[in-house]
Amino acid sequence: MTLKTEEFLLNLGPQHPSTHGVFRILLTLDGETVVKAVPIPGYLHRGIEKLAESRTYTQVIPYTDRLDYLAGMLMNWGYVHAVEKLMNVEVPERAEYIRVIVGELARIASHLVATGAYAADVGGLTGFIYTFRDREDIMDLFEMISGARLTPSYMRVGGVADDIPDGFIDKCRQFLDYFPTALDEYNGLITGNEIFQARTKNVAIISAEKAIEMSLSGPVLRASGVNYDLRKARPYSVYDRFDFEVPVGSKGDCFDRYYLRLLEMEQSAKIIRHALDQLPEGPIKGKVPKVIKPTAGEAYAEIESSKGIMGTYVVSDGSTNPYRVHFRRPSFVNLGYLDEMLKGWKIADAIAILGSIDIVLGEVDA
Amino acid sequence: MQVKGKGLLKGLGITLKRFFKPKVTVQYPEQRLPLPDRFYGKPEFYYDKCIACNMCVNACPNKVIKLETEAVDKKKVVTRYDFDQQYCLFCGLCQEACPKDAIKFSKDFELTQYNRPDIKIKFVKPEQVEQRKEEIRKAAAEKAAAEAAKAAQEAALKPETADKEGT
Amino acid sequence: MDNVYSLLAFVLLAGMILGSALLVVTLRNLVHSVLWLIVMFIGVAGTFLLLNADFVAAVQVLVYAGAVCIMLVFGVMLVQRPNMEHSNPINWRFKLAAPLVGGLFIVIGLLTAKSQLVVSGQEVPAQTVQALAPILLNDFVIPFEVAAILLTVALTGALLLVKEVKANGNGS
Amino acid sequence: MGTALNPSYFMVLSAALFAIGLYGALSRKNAIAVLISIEIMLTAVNINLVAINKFLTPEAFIGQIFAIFVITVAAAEVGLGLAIIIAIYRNRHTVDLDDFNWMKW
Amino acid sequence: MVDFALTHAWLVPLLPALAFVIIVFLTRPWPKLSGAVSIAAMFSSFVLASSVAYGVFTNPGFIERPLIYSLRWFGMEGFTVDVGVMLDPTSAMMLFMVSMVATLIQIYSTGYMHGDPQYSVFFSYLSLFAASMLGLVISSNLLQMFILWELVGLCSFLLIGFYTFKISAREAAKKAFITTRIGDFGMLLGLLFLQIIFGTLDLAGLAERVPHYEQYGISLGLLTLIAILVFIGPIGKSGQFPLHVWLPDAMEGPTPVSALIHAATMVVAGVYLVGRTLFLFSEVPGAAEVIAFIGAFTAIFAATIAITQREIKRILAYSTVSQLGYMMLALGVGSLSAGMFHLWTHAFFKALMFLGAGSVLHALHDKADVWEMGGLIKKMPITGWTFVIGGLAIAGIPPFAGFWSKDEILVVTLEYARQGHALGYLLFFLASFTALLTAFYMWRMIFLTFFGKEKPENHPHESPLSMTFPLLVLAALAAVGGLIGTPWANVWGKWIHFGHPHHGEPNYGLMFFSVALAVAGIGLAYRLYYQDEEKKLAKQLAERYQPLYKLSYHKYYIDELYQWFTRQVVDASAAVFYWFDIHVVDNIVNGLAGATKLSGQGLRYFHTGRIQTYALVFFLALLVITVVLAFGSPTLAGSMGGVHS
Amino acid sequence: MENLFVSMAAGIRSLLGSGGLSEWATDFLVMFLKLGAILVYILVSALWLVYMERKVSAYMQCRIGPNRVGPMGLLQTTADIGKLISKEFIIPKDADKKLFLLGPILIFMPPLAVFAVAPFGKGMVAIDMNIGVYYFLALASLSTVIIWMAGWASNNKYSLIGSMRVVAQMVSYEMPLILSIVGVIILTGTLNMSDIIHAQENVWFIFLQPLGFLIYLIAAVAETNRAPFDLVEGESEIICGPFTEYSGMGFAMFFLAEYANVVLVSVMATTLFLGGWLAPFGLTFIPSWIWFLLKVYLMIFLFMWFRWTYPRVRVDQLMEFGWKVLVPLSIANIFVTGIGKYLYHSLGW
Amino acid sequence: MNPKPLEEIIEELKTRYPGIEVAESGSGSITVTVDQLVAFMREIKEKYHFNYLTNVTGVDYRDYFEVVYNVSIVEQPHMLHIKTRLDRHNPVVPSMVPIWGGAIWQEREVYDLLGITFEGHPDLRRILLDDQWEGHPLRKDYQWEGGRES
Repeated sequence: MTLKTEEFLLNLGPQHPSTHGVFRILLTLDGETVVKAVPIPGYLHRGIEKLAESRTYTQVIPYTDRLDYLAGMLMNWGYVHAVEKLMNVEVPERAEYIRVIVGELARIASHLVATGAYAADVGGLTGFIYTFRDREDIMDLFEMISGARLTPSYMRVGGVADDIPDGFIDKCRQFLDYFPTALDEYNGLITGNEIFQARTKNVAIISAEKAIEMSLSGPVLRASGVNYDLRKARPYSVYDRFDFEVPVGSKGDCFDRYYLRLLEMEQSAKIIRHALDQLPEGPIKGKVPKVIKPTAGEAYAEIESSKGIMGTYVVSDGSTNPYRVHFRRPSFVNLGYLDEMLKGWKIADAIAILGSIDIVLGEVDA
Repeated sequence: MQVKGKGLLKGLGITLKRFFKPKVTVQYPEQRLPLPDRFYGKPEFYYDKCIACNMCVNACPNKVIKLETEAVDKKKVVTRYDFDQQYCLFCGLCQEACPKDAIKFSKDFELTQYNRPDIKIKFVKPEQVEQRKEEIRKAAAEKAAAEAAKAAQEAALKPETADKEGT
Repeated sequence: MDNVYSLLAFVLLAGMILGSALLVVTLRNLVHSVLWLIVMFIGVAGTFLLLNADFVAAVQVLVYAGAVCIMLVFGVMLVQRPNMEHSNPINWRFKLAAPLVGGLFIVIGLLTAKSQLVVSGQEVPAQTVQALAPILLNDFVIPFEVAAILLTVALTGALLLVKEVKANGNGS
Repeated sequence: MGTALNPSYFMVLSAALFAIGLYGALSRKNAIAVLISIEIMLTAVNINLVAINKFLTPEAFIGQIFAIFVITVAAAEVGLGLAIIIAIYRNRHTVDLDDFNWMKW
Repeated sequence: MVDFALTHAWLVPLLPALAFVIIVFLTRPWPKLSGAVSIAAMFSSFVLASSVAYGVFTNPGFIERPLIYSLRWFGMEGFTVDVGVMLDPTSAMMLFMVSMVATLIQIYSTGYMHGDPQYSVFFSYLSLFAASMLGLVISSNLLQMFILWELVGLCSFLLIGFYTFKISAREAAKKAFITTRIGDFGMLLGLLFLQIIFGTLDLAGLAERVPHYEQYGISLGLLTLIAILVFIGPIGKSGQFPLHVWLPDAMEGPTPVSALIHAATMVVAGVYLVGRTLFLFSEVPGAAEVIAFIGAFTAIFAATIAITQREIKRILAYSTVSQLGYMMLALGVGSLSAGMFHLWTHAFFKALMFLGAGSVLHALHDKADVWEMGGLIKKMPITGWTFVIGGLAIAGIPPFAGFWSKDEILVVTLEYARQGHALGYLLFFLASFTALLTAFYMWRMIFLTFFGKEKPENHPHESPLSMTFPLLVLAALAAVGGLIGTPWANVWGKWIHFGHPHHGEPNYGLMFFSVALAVAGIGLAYRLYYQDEEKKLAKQLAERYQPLYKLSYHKYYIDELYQWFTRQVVDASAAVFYWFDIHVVDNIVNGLAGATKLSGQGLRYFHTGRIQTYALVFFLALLVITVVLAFGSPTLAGSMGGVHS
Repeated sequence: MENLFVSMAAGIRSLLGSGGLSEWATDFLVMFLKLGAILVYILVSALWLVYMERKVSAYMQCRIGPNRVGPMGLLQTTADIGKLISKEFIIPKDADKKLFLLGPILIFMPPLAVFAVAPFGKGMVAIDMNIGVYYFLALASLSTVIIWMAGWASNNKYSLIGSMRVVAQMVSYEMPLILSIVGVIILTGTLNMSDIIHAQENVWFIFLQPLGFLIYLIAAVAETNRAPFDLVEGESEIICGPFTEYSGMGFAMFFLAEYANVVLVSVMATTLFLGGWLAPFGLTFIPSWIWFLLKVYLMIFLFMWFRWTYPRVRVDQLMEFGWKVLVPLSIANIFVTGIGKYLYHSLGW
Repeated sequence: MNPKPLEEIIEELKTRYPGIEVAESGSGSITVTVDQLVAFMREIKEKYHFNYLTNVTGVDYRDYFEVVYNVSIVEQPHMLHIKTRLDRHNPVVPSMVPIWGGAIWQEREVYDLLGITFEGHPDLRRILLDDQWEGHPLRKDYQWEGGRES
């Protein structure tokens, strides 16, 4: 009786509590240690790029909501930004400010989910509940301004759908005033926890060179010490008018990636405060024809979404429908390095690493 | 070396403090949060306002709305306005596109149904159509009558008008 | 009265021990063997209780059922994860072994029957722990220490053995 | 003798258990199974020791002490034995005792 | 407390041992904590030891009947070894002294070793050393003592070679270890003889049996041999001529080590051992004379070397050797009290001076040459003045400690000579001349180091409190520590003595004589090295007596002699043995192996390698044998069947 | 009140005695009743603890938890159990069917058996065993095998990983658990639980053995597989560990057994460190068994508190913490306790 | 690191690679032929320090395929929009993975949805669609059945 060793294969997902959606990783394990990891996305592929080809320019907007459904505002923005670039539309100042406000709110909301889900990934469910509690406030704000909580479809080519409703600014300020205490709570419950630190510090360190080479973006890139935030590096919209800092990590481990998001939330709150203070009066929509019909051409535009660089590539053939729309989804590109990151870590670390990248499967699978 | 366990104790402190603080739970069916005005809930269709311009149908990204018209006496009568709610993205583009505010979203968000066919909302009821048709016909008839009357009047003033048309 | 019950208990326990022991050595599934082994150990612990050795019974459960068997289970899992169904085959020797052990049992049984043991008739003191401790830690302190060192050395050795070879295995 | 418990009973039980263990030790191919069988044999000895302790020298407790030592040594033995088996398995990918024959000649 | 201490005297060595274990296994990554653990253990040890000392000295019964309690370690037919604790005034004094000096030196070390990467390790060694030394001191048994003696040697080895990156340190460590091993070997032989002849190594037992050695069937000659053998151990450990060579080299270790081991504690272990076994030496006058002469010779020999050395610690080292010779001399002439008294005072002032030297080195960044120092007393007042106190003490200026003990030794030596021992006056002369030399070279060093002109290239600074505190304590003790043994009120002699408490009348003449010697020595040094700013006279003297100067400066070429001996004699004999081993021994062994191999080749095929087959065969055979035995032969069957209890 | 249960038992005994039963049979029956009462207590308290856990977690998370079924949601667990009973017990195709079925049945055995020796109040102990503490340790170690068995029999990879974790974790933490108790045993010189409680009349052992208590607490959390040591179930990593394939009542049994184990370790902690049923500050007018339960629930609250505050540790950190921190610490604790006791006796303080 | 303005860089590149087409409007859009692509990319990475590959995608222009690369510099706001045209019937392009590892999934995506083969890609498999999927949906001639809208 001669037995041969069989590789211990474990299908992490597609249905698994910690893959943040339907995502599958085929792990080859030695005991609990990951020897090889093959990420298999695509379970949520809806062909949004294909769908967009048969929609008008405006009709694509609701689909972009469904990319990163945790920060739908930013996805809207990325798309309309590209179309505006294609059409050379001037966006009124007030609209830009409103975009900044809702965009940064969306960033906070997205990071809150990332933070809480990360706490849940490493086993502390209470942190998750806390962040969701505070995210509700932002969702309420979104509901006020756009009528929807998760998928706002708020932005339009050339501006935004509606002006700021009454009471929004007060409520927003109220939230911003409350938010630091919430951050303190997260820091006390999650960040400062020794177990949490032991779980995340020095796990899956990404060097700055490697991060740039693998085109990582967003907090994942910045945690490795690369100061690359489009809001600063190539300021779009009105970001050059705000005084904020880009937090940068030092080590590039899971803890840095996690903690960076907390710091970014702080900065986002600062930006929102500035934007609310500076908010000008004026129209909310630029001069855009009712039927959008750009001349043939192409445009590629990038914004900094909560997960990283969200690029949109629009090709127009002169008709009312875009000829080709491509979304450069940050989570998707960030995931390209996952297999390398997982190697040599334990299953529990694999969860922590995946959580630290903060993916949204709607975005990965498009 | 920092003191181990400080963070652990702090965490315990936070949860214990929360233990005694007020809760955020909303007892949903009994208690409801106020909804903002812009909320996209159940779609509502105002039959009377609709001019069957097809703007909403064209605006809809997901082709949710089925609008059928019947030309009654050259006027379009909406015979069917089906809203296939299960595919609706609740983006509000139809509402935005509608020039007459005929389609609107209410604040009713409890949209679940027990049967799948029930999700599809058929806004236009046959009697409404009939009534409408009736109205149009009546109007047409009235109009025809009026026109006839007018024609009769005009006939009297014919030369002037003919002149105008001629110019 | 008491004797009858203890005899009954003995018969039951003996049946449990022997039955599960037989299952241990005959079952094809190694995991089942190990689990039956636990049953057997618990039976033996019961026997010890019957023999007024409650401390030894507890040690038996703690060490054998609680630790040794778990170690075995772990070993089983480490060496053969897939297909446990026929993990425990029998070799050609069983044909020879069966009559041998049968003979051995008969011989020992006969010898036992022939021997005349002098039963002291005294009872084992109830406070076993209090009685055991001084013996273990005074009269038998050297063997006690030796056993402790043996355990430490054995486990350290075991650890080293497993680790060392693993490193080699990776290297080759 | 009557219904009273007799040391012979336990000795016969012990002998039977020992025989079963020996059978297992001789007839199983799997090294771990052999290890298990050896444990059975050791337990058989323990029954004997404790029985003799109870019936012959109840005051001295030597039998129980010995049983405890046997258990200790058995635990060490299992640990080491398993480690050796695992080590061999990692190198040779087998736990069949008949394949462990490279210590011949 | 006192009762507790007396019954728990074994805790005194155990606590530092525990500290060693804790540091090694737990606190090594945290230097501060390690130091704290070590000092705490040492200090509690010291407190216990003080209690023990108090208990012993308040109970006169202990002088005659030491408090002994022991545990059977192992025993076999005719040979038992106990380990135990023996408390009498001598050991209590040593306990007190060792634990106190060790505590002070550990405190000192926190400052001296500050920032060393091996800080924790250093403290663990110190603890282990203290444990072994304290254990040695309270041993009731010569074997136990020997084991701890070796452990002390080991610690010494570790500590001398503590700076493993320094080749000289490693070499010195090896030298110390090997040299003392030579002595230990002789001592082990002596102990074996004692065990074989007297059947015990218990000090108490031996003390009873040795005087009646005739009953054990040995001659005086053999006993002398044994005594000499035993004495070889102390020769090695206490740096007596000719095995003194390791001690100066041992100064390569950190200064606290030098102070602790090579001044106050370990090196006096030999003296202590001789003191403990004085019942043996007093029985054999020959051996005692040998001790006395070796002691006296070592004293003068080392002193003559010391006058020319340049390195501060080396001067102190030779001074130590010299003082140890003094103690040996006292013991050799049969006075336990004088020897132990000098041991006691010497421990304080020598530790003080070593620590002071360490402080100086610390301030001057390990610049050791006394000629490059000068005027340090202004920059380092505490170090300097405590050092001066030490110098006064060692030179023998009353009322400092050294005076009383040295005086005591001179008294007993003179008495010894007066008793008509041949060459007794020679001993006295050597002792007095050594006293002169001691004062001279010590003050030479002090003048050169602390007085005179300041050297501009030095930037000394006073050491931290952790270093100066022990200096102050030790200075105080060096100043007053001898007052318990003044000739007028000799408390010391009443407590620590061998045989009858013996005390001569205060000999004012001798006292004056010794003071005069000391003052003369100091004066000479003053003339040569203080008054004469350019040191012209000193240089002239060195020029004029060039050969003598060189001889002294090169330590009489003893090291070179040893080296030559090793090269020539040992290597040659090794070559002979090598030839024998290769050609004779190996052939025999190989032949045997070949035969075994041949037979093995034939028999190996019975080995299938399958363990279960072996077991099967084994049990089959067992079955057959059992059946045959039990049922085959009736007689055996009968005996087998009847398992009677 | 104080003697409520004791006198109940006495009453039943006298009733049976007067009914003409032999003494032996009476003993047997009373013992049976006692064990039955304990069984009922365990089951009820497991149910109640599920409710308590949900409430505590909800309150710590700014929620209010179950509130629909029954007043304050008190019947929630009952409803859950009802639901689980009515659900299908799915047996995976490739599972080892016998062992798979046996798992949920056996899992309750070790805690139940141990409760027989737990002193619930003054005179309220079913079997006053001479080696009580040791018996607890011995039997507690058995549940490892049962959980492992269940996981292995499921033939699911997550279950298998969970099973391996069970074995590794529980064996590792049994060491510090046992060693932390040794300190108490040194102080009392007995393994009998009643004696241990009586030994705490002057001062509870939590004050004499703070380190021992801490180690016991941590090891107990690990032994019961609760956060932050809930690697066995680790739902964000391995779904539900060994119980992944269990559904319906099988799952419920494991779920409840976890709480039974929590009660068990809390009872032990109370007995060993918190003075058992002894009343603090001389508040003896409250019955001893109420004190006991109060302390037990305080301990349980502590466990829940930990669970809803801490993230989960990693498996290698778990092992490292167990072997490199807890075991040395507990050995040190034994050492210090021994020295302390020796000093105490020899100095006569 | 490289303070040259984008226009200058493009001018330089134009002289070195005569085959490239540059769009006029300062958008940094450059069209490179397939055979020059690797050399060109290497040069801009190594010489002009374009270290960050943002985006890789493809467009089906019915007659030909176009693969689009967006390359930028982390330290500076420069961005190049590099395009290359491929044969419609045999769309093969060298992989950029050896130059920018970040291309690995994006190229797989382009392969998956457009059917463009990347030569030298270490792991060219479908990524979003099922392995058994037939056709490449983002091609303009892709036909499908089912779905709500057909």
